[in-house]
Formats: sequence, structure tokens, C-alpha cells
Amino acid sequence: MAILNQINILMGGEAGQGIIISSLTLAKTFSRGGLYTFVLNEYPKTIRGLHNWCSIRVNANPLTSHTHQIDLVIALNKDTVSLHQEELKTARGLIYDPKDLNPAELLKGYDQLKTYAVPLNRMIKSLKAESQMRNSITIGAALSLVKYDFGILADLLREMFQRKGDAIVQSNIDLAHTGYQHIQEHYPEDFGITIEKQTNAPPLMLLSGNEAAAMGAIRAGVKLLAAYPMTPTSSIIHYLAARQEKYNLVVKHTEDEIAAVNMAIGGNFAGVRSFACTSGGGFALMTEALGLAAQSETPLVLFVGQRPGPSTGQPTHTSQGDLRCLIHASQGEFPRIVIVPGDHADCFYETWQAFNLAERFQVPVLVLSDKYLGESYCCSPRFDTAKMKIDRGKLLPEAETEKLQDYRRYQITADGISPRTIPGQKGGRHIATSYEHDEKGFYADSFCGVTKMADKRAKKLAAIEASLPQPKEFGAKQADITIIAWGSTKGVILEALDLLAAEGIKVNYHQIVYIWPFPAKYVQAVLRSAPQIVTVENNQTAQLAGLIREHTGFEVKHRCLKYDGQPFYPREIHSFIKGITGHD
Amino acid sequence: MAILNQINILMGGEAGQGIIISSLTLAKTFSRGGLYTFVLNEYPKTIRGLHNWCSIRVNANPLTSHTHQIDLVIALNKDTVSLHQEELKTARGLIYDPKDLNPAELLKGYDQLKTYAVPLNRMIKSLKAESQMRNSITIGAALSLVKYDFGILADLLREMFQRKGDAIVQSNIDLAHTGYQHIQEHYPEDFGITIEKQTNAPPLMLLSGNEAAAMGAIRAGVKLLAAYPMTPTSSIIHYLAARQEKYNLVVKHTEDEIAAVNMAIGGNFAGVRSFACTSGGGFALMTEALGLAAQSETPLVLFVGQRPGPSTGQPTHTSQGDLRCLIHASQGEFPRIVIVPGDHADCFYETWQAFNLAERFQVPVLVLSDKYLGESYCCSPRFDTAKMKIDRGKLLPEAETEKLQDYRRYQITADGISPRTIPGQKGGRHIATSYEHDEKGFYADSFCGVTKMADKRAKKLAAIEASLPQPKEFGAKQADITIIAWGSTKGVILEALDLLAAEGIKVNYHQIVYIWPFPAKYVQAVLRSAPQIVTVENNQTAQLAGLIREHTGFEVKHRCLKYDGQPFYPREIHSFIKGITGHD
Amino acid sequence: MISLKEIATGNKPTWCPGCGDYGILNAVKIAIAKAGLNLEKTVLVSGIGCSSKLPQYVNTYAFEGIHGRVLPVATGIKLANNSLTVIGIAGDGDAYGIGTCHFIHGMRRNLDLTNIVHDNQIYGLTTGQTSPTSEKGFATKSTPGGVIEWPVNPIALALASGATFIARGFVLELEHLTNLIVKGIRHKGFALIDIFQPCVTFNYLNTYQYYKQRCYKLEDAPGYNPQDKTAAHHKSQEWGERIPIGVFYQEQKGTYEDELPEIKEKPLAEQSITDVNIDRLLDECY
Amino acid sequence: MISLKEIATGNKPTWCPGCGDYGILNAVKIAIAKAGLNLEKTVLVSGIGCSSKLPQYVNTYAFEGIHGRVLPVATGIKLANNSLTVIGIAGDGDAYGIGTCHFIHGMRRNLDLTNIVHDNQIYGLTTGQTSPTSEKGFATKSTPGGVIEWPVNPIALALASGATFIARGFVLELEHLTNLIVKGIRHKGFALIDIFQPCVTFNYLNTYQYYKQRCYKLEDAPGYNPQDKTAAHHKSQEWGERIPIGVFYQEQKGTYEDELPEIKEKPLAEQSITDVNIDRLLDECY
Ligand SMILES: Cc1ncc(C[n+]2csc(CCOP(=O)(O)OP(=O)(O)O)c2C)c(N)n1
Ligand SMILES: Cc1ncc(C[n+]2csc(CCOP(=O)(O)OP(=O)(O)O)c2C)c(N)n1
Ligand code: SF4
Ligand code: SF4
Ligand SMILES: [Mg+2]
Ligand SMILES: [Mg+2]
Repeated sequence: MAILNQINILMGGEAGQGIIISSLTLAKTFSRGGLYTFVLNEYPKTIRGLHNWCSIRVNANPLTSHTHQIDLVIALNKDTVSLHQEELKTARGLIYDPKDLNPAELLKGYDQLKTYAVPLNRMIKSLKAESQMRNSITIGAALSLVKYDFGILADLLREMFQRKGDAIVQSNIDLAHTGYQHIQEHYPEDFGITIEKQTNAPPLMLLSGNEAAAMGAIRAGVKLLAAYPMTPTSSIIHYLAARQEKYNLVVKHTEDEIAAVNMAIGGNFAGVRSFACTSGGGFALMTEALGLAAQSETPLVLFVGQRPGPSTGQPTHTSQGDLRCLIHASQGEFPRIVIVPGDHADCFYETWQAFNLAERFQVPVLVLSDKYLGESYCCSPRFDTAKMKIDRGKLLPEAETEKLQDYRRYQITADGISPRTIPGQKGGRHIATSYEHDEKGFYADSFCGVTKMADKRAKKLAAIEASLPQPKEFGAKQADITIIAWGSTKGVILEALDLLAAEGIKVNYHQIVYIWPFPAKYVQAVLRSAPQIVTVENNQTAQLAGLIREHTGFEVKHRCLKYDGQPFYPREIHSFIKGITGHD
Repeated sequence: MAILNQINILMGGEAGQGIIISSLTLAKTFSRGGLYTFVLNEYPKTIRGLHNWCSIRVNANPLTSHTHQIDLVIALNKDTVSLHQEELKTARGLIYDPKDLNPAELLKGYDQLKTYAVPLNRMIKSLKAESQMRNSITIGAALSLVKYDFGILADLLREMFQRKGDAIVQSNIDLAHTGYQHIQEHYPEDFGITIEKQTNAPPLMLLSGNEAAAMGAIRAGVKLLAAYPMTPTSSIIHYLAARQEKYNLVVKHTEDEIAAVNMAIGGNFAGVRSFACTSGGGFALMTEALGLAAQSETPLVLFVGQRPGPSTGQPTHTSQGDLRCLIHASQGEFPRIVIVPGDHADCFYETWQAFNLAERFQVPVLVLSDKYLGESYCCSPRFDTAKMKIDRGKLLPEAETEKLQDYRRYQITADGISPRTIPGQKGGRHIATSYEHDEKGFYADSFCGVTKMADKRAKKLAAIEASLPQPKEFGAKQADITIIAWGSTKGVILEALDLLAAEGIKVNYHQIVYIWPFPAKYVQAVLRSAPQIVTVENNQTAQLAGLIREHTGFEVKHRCLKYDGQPFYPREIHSFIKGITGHD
Repeated sequence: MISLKEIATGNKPTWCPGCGDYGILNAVKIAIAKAGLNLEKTVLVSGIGCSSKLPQYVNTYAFEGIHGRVLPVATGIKLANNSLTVIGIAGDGDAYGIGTCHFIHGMRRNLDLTNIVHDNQIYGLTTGQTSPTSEKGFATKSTPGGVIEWPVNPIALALASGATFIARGFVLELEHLTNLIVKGIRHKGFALIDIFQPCVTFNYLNTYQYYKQRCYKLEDAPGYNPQDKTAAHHKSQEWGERIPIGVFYQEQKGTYEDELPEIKEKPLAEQSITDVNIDRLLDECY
Repeated sequence: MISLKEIATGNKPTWCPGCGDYGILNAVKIAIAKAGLNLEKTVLVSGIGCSSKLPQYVNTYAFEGIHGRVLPVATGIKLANNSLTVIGIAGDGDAYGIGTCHFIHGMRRNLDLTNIVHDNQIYGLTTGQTSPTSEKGFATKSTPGGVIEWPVNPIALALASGATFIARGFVLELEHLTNLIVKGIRHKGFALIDIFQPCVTFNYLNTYQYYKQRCYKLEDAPGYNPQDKTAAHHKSQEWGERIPIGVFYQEQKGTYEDELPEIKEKPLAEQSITDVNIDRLLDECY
């Protein structure tokens, strides 16, 4: 059974062997040929030595997630075979170096599996290359198996290494080509999967969720990122840091997360769009300042990437365990916005949007992503920036501040939002404060004033609720089962929907992007019309289900949960749903 | 209309004038005479200068709260009259110094009010005393008005000042007596309220919620308090610090709250009952370590006193705004216990209990109080310590650890709780860690192991739920209206219940003390049997009502809320309820 | 020179009568006038403490943040708009206790900030607990048996951390103090001004009298040269009968913002963000 | 002497091949043996970082906490049971970055703790960002244009903060390092041991070679006397062509726990809590 234009490749090796870079190179070779790719990497919390793998999925049609079924395994170490026996059971091929392992010994009864011995180590030696460049040979070999255009890879390698000089460029191309040829020569029989360059397809971007988010921030006019590195959002720091000069923005690696968030607040107070990125542990250290932003009504954006907790937990894996924590962090009560992007495009558009919302409502805006979304790579059509307008809300221009008389920073207004000035502006002097205060920012003088000021802030909620986009709907209008979910499960759910639809099971899916303030009315309407509700979450306590019950009274019976540090596979959701329908 | 044995006195002056001490002296003079007293103090966030007042309520029957109706005002500054005109409207008497203020000018049409001019400043001068001792004169004057036994006050002053020498003792007594005599001589007519020493009454303790909590901790065998001062729990630090040597315990004023909580974790890890106390802002800084305690399964008790937020908010006022924040603080998901004492006795017994629970379940236990409960003084019958047994859970004695083979600190057990050893014990060596781990504390090696370990921790929930006491019920068994509430509203609600009962309105009240894990079954049963439900909370967003809905689906329609920084008055709850019943 | 009245907000200070903070408020206002600062281009940043209330009484832009975080907020403001004069106002607990991490790293960062610390050797606002500068043996509510630790030495820490302007003042030496603040503001780089400020309510040891008896001016020390780091280090250790005040150390060194190419032309806050072109970033993804 | 095998847990270290952490692990184990520590009375406390994994491989009691909080946990343990030997294990980011506040106050507190800092001048575990000890101009992922700040000087900070044992080692000088650790453990009071530990994966500047070329031993410096604080201060400033290792400073001073009457007789952990009598406290309320 010959397959055209779809494959899922697993490349595994030791941490530090450049598995991720090589996987991305392979993926980009395909995406440049107009094919959709999705790259997931799983790595241990060590820098080198332990096992590390990526799956590179390729398809002529859009892909939204990784999947479990592997077609080709590229083993750069023995663990790739011994730890992935499950995947190898249904794979077609294995590329390996006989010096590293002996498949006949490790895999008994894997009759479907064709093994492709490539003497990587010997080739490296004979070409006098570094051992890490073994990966390039396997990329060439893989392309050869699927009969893909080698020229695309050669061009890509040329661009990637051009800064390092022609010699390096050539040696990489040579290595890849050695692999390509080796397969052609030693394994002329058809592999059974062919990937063709899509000539009429539009060019495809390949990028990670974190990269998309970082781009969104740059597009939003961010000029200051104050952050302390923490997996899985460090790559946002790295991304912006590398582009500081080009975009005239300052990235400050701070002494700790407390400094980071307070600097971001200082930056925003001074009129510069500023933010911080972190993960749960760092966010914990930022919670005190979250309330400061709220009380002082300073716009603030924090980007948080989830990983499994509690505490250090599993730093390099994925989770959706921090939702309630973000919604309720910091003492006292105040309006905030929590946005949970579901895919790579969401990471871009919603991170961008976060900065507008923070300034419009003068509240903290939290963007909650996770390791799976932030560090997986996915193809997207080019982001459309044409309609992205910067909205700085009630930030007064100097022309207006000059005319201000007796300016009151915390003026009580109909929507709870007060006109804002920034240091340097004439006529706008004021004190912003963490104390409860009167309209001028002076200490609250009466209990009645206190209630008024708390009510003023709370009034923003109505304005926020009225302006936030509603959840998005996918799948059949009329369905037997309705999934409600949030965040990075989106891509996996969409694929599960396809699987189910193919089997005639009608399921639709509501993706909550703006999860706080909770879209109770929308969800209520969904609940009324749906015969069966399922929530899908990468956590243990079904936090979304809890929110639904809190805000609608409805108890979700079917909670599809996974909390081992890995994202769902589409088939897991598929079989959960089938379990409910009794199809299974 | 002569009144016997009940009065409510308001004493006001500038911050720093010793209003609190004097009010407590006055209250103790009554409680030593067998009368119940309740002292509430309200003070600004300044140290001196601004207005500051206490209400001292006295009754021959048990008192559970303050109340709005003031009978006698003692004005040590002009503000006490100008800022308390409302209270003065229904008061009977005003003690003041004509040098400070002129009531005739400030109060027009207050015909019911008798004014008692006492030349405090002149008396102080003639007795060559310090100006702060003016308060003592007014205490004497007040006792004289209600014809109370002066000897009790004299004895009390003697004890209070004995360390400072006879001269100081005598001068204090003389001052008080001057005030006493002045009234007798110049205002011989009957004041209309008489307070009599209760000869057959049992002696009454008078103490604050924080003092009660601190005593509970000492009784629980706490040996280490690591804390950074923060209103309204600093007095817990002060209380324990003053008693370090007597009780062989160490109080460490740390460099910050992060240090405090981590020291407490270190202390508990090493087998010593340790805790930290703080308020919301400090708790925010402790949230990261909360997860550390959870993941490492180190017992931990944190005592948090609420004040109005967000952020610095109103440091010296009261609030119940931090419940959700405590329930969900720290990334990831883990069992914790949140206890919300309702009155002074609860502060004692429940803080004590917290330490047993932390060790039994090896989870973080949070005790959540507030400024009103922590800093108000109330009379209690003597605490009964006879039945308080220390339970250290599965902490192994050395006799057992010696015999351990291949000890596994995180052994998976039926109830999720693993036997624990402490450094120094033979055979119990292990690593406690913030990473997800296997049974030995080593890094988790498989995704399946991760789920098992998360499930092990989650299993404790069932054990916890089964062992926690249920909410307490007060008032009529069959009632038209049922109040559900938590924390410091207890005393006020109990008094409101009495007021309502006196009018024939049947209301009962369920006090939730162990609020997390949420007692869903109990509440569900209450909801089923109650015709009308009311929640009462000192916050803006009705957090308990949210919890009820989340855990039972039931939407509480009647939410009695107050969030101006002041506790409820009994009459406010009384009229809220009457508003519902249509009696109003 | 701008009048002191213009510099005041009109809010009545809520400090205890006699508190040293009144003197610092005075000195700050005079210094602002003397240094010729533009009130609209000046930002006071404070934390929480009696000391941190000062900005409520000064009519500039101001940010009253949370306890211990004066420097990060000030840093964010300065990075956002380096044309502003940014002055931090903190207590000794705020700066040298909970804020120590930012203090040390702020100094080695050498941004052009002025950091004024009200050093009353006590926690005032929380009613009198030990502070990091409380003397060994000093008894307070939190350490009734007396402090066991040795106090932090802010001057020595500043020297060890590379601060480029390090001074100490005493609130009763108003003119001297005012000049220190003016110098600190004018200094290009991080300026620490530690100020002895008696807390008349809770600190029974370090009173006006205590400091008056001990303080002498470094200007009066024969041959003292504030460019000499070793001499400064030596003087930083002096405590007891005689305590030096004045400029311990000053050095001209490049500031942090000098090395940011992004703000060479104009401050971040003045750069337009209406339509940032990210085509190049999108192109990188192919 | 106890065998090194007994001191190992048997867990295989997950550091990069060639990482300096292997050498420190070795030195710590040998030092434990040499110092004759009882493994059951020894607690290693670490934070988060490559360095902080060390306790996973040493068969004592151990607590692997969160990033930057080694000293507070160690302090809690020591206060709870002062009969234990408590050794902190941290990275430079952990100790001198996010943990700076505890570092400074830990030193002036002078509890009897040993604080071992793996100073690789980089953030290893988070894949190579700038650390507080990274040299000025050093380019990393978080500062691709080069670090602007001047690095922290842990030795100078320790001197300014009153640490009573201050040393620096280099992992290739194994015996020297081991002796430093033994001395640190035996020292009554706070002992800081800063250790040069090349990160072979991310620090391209501060390599084995880099340190080998520069490090010399203070023992070999003629007339160097580690009791002389001024000399120590002077040496703390030396960096560049020649970098001193060895004991910079040692002083005998009362420890924190010496001044706690509560533990004069026995550690808190050994005091019974089964029936604490609070009658006296109740009596106070009347
Ligand atoms: C995170 C946090 N912890 C504790 C407090 C309580 N608090 C307010 S001011 C203060 C210390 C005041 O001392 P200092 O900084 O020396 O200022 P001073 O009042 O003496 O001027 C403390 C502990 C707080 N506001 N926030
Ligand atoms: C609160 C918090 N912030 C950030 C992190 C992420 N993190 C883990 S280790 C580390 C720094 C590692 O550097 P260092 O302390 O020098 O140790 P090394 O890995 O170099 O040994 C960071 C930032 C964390 N675990 N916790
Ligand atoms: S408590 Fe001390 S520092 Fe605070 S205002 Fe009063 S005198 Fe000043
Ligand atoms: S990253 Fe550096 S410090 Fe970490 S294990 Fe590898 S070599 Fe060692
Ligand atoms: Mg102070
Ligand atoms: Mg490091």
C-alpha cells in the first residue's frame, strides 16, 4: 500500500546531540516544499546524555498536532530503539548505525519493519566531520527513502551555515548527500511512502508557539522584556534578545522574577509596553506584584508557560495545571484577563492582543501557554498583520495632558477606566500606589471611599466582558457530543474530531481562548443545546470542569484528563469519546 | 430607663496615645469582675497622629462581637467627637477635656447626650504625670459613671506596673482615682447604666485571636517560627518572641517571607514543628515554597491574616478577600488543607490542630484568619487542653527506622501517606525533592511513574476528607433562612441570630471551619433541607458562594457582602436577612 | 529656583511628631529645587514603610510600590525613559532587608538612579521590629533577647558591589544632607545615599542625640579622598564612638544605559509603536 | 575512613560528559570521608540547577528545594537540629543571583553552615544564560550583545557581609579543593566555598584551560595570612591574569546558635512536645 505525502518520523538520540535542530531542518525541508509539518520534541531535564527525541510529522494537508503512529525511526542511539519499541511495532522503517545497535537483537518479531543500516560513524570519520553531524547523514537518508527533492535540503543547509563559511556549508551538504546516496545505492527497493514537493502550494512558515508569541509581542510594540530564564519560556527571552537591536527593544535578564515583574510594571508605568515571561515557579514569585499592577492600575502582561508541578515537578514536560492558580493569584479581589492560546497562530495574535487589552483596561493580562504549545513547531499560513491596530486605551497624548486641570489619576468613570498619563507629560503628575486610595492616589480617607474605589475597579469587568471575543466553535453544528476545552489541546482535539467524523461520530468543539472573566453566558448556551459534554484537559483535577460548574452550575460528567507530562495523542481523545458513545 | 450590666464604650484619640492598651485595661477591669467584654480597635496605617479608636463592649452574658450602638464616648482628641457624630447621636454620655474640644459647638441637637467635662490636661500637670497617662483618668471616670468597683482597677494597675516600681504604680492609681472622684463630685446624678461585679461568675480570659492562635501553636509543640512582620499577624511574632526562653522555641525574624517559609520547611523536614505567619503580600512570596512542601511532602503550617487588598490595600483593616487565593496558590495540583477559624477559641484549637493535620497528612495546612479576628479581644472560658493529643502521623521513631531496609521515602501506600524519617535517624536516609520523583525521591523515570506519584498524593484527599470535622451548626434546627459562612463573621452572625430570634425570625447558621477540601456533601445536605440560603462574607466577589456553586451546582442568590475594610455589624446582617424575609 | 511650595502636594504627612522623615522630606524637596529638576520629568519611586510615604508629599510623578521592590520599579522606569530623573525612596528594611537582592544587583548594574535610604535601624511602620541595620544586641519586639546577627554594612556592601556614588547623611545636618542628595542626583550612575533618620517612637537607642554625638563629616577628615576605594573601604568599617558621614566614594564609570544601542537616539518611551513591521521575522520562518 | 562507595547513592549523574560538577561531587564525597562525618547526621541541601543535582548522588540525608533558597532551608534544618552537619550546594545563579538576599543575610547570621557554590559563570540547566558571575562583555543567549553589568564578586561580598570562612577552589585542584571543603565543614560558623567549575557545554570562555592558566594558590603567596581582613579584601579584587584560590579569610566568632539559650541543652528536634503546659499563658489572660 503506497502512501503519498504523509509520514511521521521519529528521530532520537542523546540530549546534546542536536536532535531538535536536525528535526527542524528536516521539517523545514518539507515545509519549504509546501508540505505541512509538525515537530514535537521531548527531552529530559538534563543538558546532555539522557534520551531525547523529536517526532516530525509531514502532510500535504494542514496538520494541527503530533500523533502516535510513527512511520520511520531514525536512531542516533540505542535508546531510540529500546525505549520506543511500542512505536517501532507499527513503523515501516528504521535508520540506524550498526555500530550503535543491533535491531535483530533488540526487536524480535517486528516483521513489518525494514531496517536501513547506515554507517554513520564511519562516514563521519571518513569525511573528517564532527560526530554531531551524523544527524545530517540521516536526514539525507530519510529524504532518499521518501524520494524527496534533495536540492531543497541543500539550499536550506547553505542558508543555515553560510555565516560559518563555504567549507562548513559544503561539508554539511556532503554529509547529507552521503546519506541520500547510501540509501539509493544499498536500498533501491521502494519504501512505500513518497513525499512530493507541492508546486502550487503557498509557502509555509514553520515556527514554535513561543516564537509566535514573541513575534506577537514585537508587533505589539513591546520595548522591554524583563525576565529570568525558566523552562518552557526561556526561548522567548532568547528570541527577543537576539533581535534587540533590530527592533530597538531592551531585554533585561534580571536578578530574579520579582525584579522582572516589577521592572515590567515600572516600564509600563513609564509608558513603554513591557512584559515578563516565566513558568509556574517564577509566576509564584510574581504574584505579589500582580496585585500591585491591579491596585495601581498599571497595565501589565505576563506570559506563563506551564509544565507539570507541583514545584519543580517535571521542568521539560507539559501540563495544564496552572489555570486556577493564575485566575486567583495574589491577595484581594481585582479584575484580570486570562488568555489561553490554543495553537501557534493564537500564540501570535493573542499575545499581541494582550498588550492592547492591558492598556485599554489598565489591568493585568495573563497569557497562559504550556511546554507542548510553546516548544512544538507547526506550519502556519503567514500571519496577517494588516488589521492589527495598536490601542493604547485612555493613555492621554501630551496635547491633552497639557490642558489638564487638577488631574485625578483614579477618576471614577462610567466604565471604571480612568485617563492615564505617563511621566514626562506636562500636567499629568500623579502618584500611582499600592495602597487603597482616593481619586488622586492619596491614601483612602473613608470606608465609603474604599467601597467606591473597589467598585470602580470591579466595573471594568463589565467593559472587559463586553469586549472580549467569544469562544470559537469547530466541527459539526449539530453534534452528539460537544467538547469544551482550553489551550494547547486544540490541535489534538481538531485531529480527533476528524478521526471521529471519519467514523461517522458527530462531535463538535468549543475552544475557550478568553477564559477569564469566564465566558459563562456562552458556555451556558452551549450546555443548553448539547446532548453530551466532554472537557479535555492536561491536568488531574479538571479545572475547566470546575470553572464550568462554578459559573453555570452544570457538572461535567465526562472529563478526559491526562497528567503524566505528555500532551494527548489524538487517538486518546478519539477513544475517550468513543468510550462515551459506546462505539468502542 | 436604668440599664444593668451592659455598656458599649468608645475610646478615641490619636494613634500612639495608647488607646488600645487603655481600652484593654478597661475591658480587663470588667472581665476580672466576671463580665464578658469584646474590644475592637480601628487604627489607621500610621504610627502616630491620625485618629484611632476602640470600642469596649461589656455584658453579663457572653459576647461574640462588637456592635454599633455606643453608650459612652471617651474623647481624648477632638476627632473622637467630630468623626463619631453618628455614634454620639444615640450615646448617653461623653467624657472629654474642655481644653481639647467644645461639645456644644460640635454637637447641635444631641439632647440625649450628657457631657462630662474632665480637665485631663490640668490634672496631668498637677500630678506631674506624662500626657499619655490622661487615658487612666478617663478610665477612672468611666468606672465611676457606671458605679463599678474601683478596687479591681487598682489591683490590675498594680500588677501591670509593678515591674516599673511603686512610684509608677501609685501614680497610675492616683490618676485613675482622680478621674473616679471627679465624676463623683461633679456629676453625682445617675448615669443610667450600672455595671456590677459578678460575684458568682467564673473568671474570664480576655485575649485576641492572634494570641489564641499563638497559644495554640505553643501547645502544639511549635519550636520554630520563621516570619517577617506584616500586619495583621505581627503580633503572633511578638507573642512567641516574648516567650522564646520560657518555652524553648526559636523565633527567627527573617530577611523576607521567602526565607521564612523555606526555613519553616527546613525545620519541619528536620522534625521540628515549624511555621510562618504573614498576610496576603507575604503569602504571595511564600506561594512558590508552598508547592515545594507539597511535592516534597514536608508538613507545613502557614498562618495568614487577611486585610483588604489588592496589594498593600488597607493594611490595618479587615477583609475576607484571600480565600480563593489560598486555595489555589502555587503551580500544579496538590492536596492542601485550608482552615478558617471563626472565633477566638477556634483560633486556639484550630491552629493547634493544623500542626497535627500537617504531620498526619504530610501536606501544607493554611490557617486563614483576618485583622478583625486576630486583633479584636474577646472573653473566653479557659481553653481545655486536657484532650489535646499530639499526633505526628507516620513519623517513624528511631526504634523503627533502625530496622528499615531499603527505605523509600515516597512509598506508595493505600492512603497515599508514606512513612517519614528525619535527619539524624539511623536507616532513614533519603532525599526529599521538589522534582517529580520515584518512591526513593530520585528523578521520575517514566511517564507512568509520574501518574502514579501524582495519584499517590491525590489519594490523601480521601483520607483528609474522611477525617476532618464537619461544619458547625447554630440556631434553630428548623429555620426559614439558613446562613452559610466562614471565618470571622461567626461572632457577628451569632449575635444577628439572637436579634432575629428575638423578632421571631427563625434563622440558623452553618459555620465552615475546614473549608478546603470543600465539605461538599455536608453543604449539599444543608442546601437540600433549607428553604432559603444566605452567605455572609467580608469580600466583594462572594467567594464562598462561588465555592458552593462549584462544588454543589447551587447558586446562592442572597449574598451579604461588605468590603470597605470594616467587619460587619450584627445589625447589618440582621437587616439583610429581614430584607429577604420581607419583614423590613 | 522653584519654590518649595510648588514641590509639595499639600498632603499632610502622617509621620509621628518629631520623626526624622520630616527632615528627609525637607532635604529631598530642597535638593530637587537646587538640582533644578523639572518636576514633570522626575519620578520618585518608593516601597512600603514609614519612609516610603515620602512621595505622597512631593509633587512629581511618583510610584509607591510594594515592600522591597523600589529598585526594580525604578529600573523599569529608567529603562523605559532614560530622559527622566528617577529617585528611589526606601527604608532600611525595604532596601537592605527584603530588597537586598535588588540592592546588590542594582549597584553592579550602575544605572543612573539615585537611591535614598531612610536608615532608622528599625522597622517603623510595622511598629518596631529589628531591621538589618539594627545593632547587635538591640532588643525589639521581634528580638526581645537582642539581635544576634551582626548588622549589614550598607557602605561596605555598596563598595563590594561596585556602586559608583556612595554617601551617608544625617537628617539633622540638613544642608550637608541636601548637598549629598544634589550630588547623588547629578552623579551619572547609581548613587546610594544612606541617611540616619531617628525613629522617635521605636528606636530608643539610635536617637538624634546618638547620631549627633558620633557623626563627623568626611570632608573634615584630613586628606580624605573619595576617589580612593581603599580609604573608602577603611572608612566604611568605622562605627562606634565616631561615625563618618559624607561622600565615601565616587567614581565615573559607564552607566548601564550608555551601553544600550537601542536608546542611543531616543528613549524607548518616545519611539513609535503604531506599526512595527515584522516582515523580516515572518520571513525567518520559511 | 568510610568508603566512597558507601557515600554514593548509586544514581548515575546526569551531567554532561566532562562537566566540572563531577569533580565537585568527587571532592564532596572525599571531604565527607576525610572530615569523618556521620552520614546519618549529615544533610545536603540544594536548590535547582545542574549543580543542585549533586545531593541525588550522595548518600546522606538531603533536601533538594527550589531555585535560590538553599540557605533558608539549610538554616531551618540547622535551627531545628544543631547537632547535624548541614551543607548547602548551589550554583552561581542560585546563590549569587536569585538567592542574593539569603546569601548576604546568611553570612552576617553566621550559623554553622557550609555553603558550596558551583561557580561556572553561567546558567547551565536552563541552557546557557548569563549568570551574576559572568564576565563583562560575555555573550550568552540572554545577553547576546554581551553582559553590561560588572560581575558580582562573591569573595568581596562575603567579606563585606561578615562571613567567617571564605574560600575559593578550582575543580581540577581536587586535593586542594577537598581540603577546603573539609576546612569549611570543620569551621564553626558560616563557610563559603566558591568553586570554579567549567561548564563544558555553554561557557566557551571560562574553560578548564582558562582557570588552569590563571589560578594560583593563596598558600603559595608569600606571607599571605587569612586572618588579615585587609589582605583578604585586597586579594578579593584580584582577577584577570592571575586569580587566587584557597582560603581568603577565616575568623573565629560566636555562631548564631551559640546565642540561642533554647538549644543550650539539646537541639530543638530532641525536645519533647507531647504535653506542652500552657497554663501560664492562659493565666496571663486574666
Ligand atoms: C511583602 C511584605 N512583607 C511585609 C510587609 C509589612 N511591612 C510594611 S513596612 C515594613 C518594614 C518597615 O521598615 P523599613 O523598611 O525600615 O521602613 P520604616 O518604616 O522604618 O521607614 C514591613 C515589614 C509588607 N508590606 N510587604
Ligand atoms: C523560581 C525559578 N526561576 C527559574 C528557574 C529556572 N532555573 C532552573 S536552574 C536555573 C539557573 C541555573 O544556573 P545556576 O544556578 O548557575 O546553576 P547551574 O545550572 O549553572 O549549575 C534557572 C534559572 C527555576 N527553577 N525556578
Ligand atoms: S514609627 Fe518611627 S519612623 Fe515611623 S513615623 Fe513614627 S517615628 Fe517615624
Ligand atoms: S550544562 Fe554545563 S554545568 Fe550543566 S551539566 Fe552540562 S556542562 Fe555541566
Ligand atoms: Mg526602617
Ligand atoms: Mg551556574
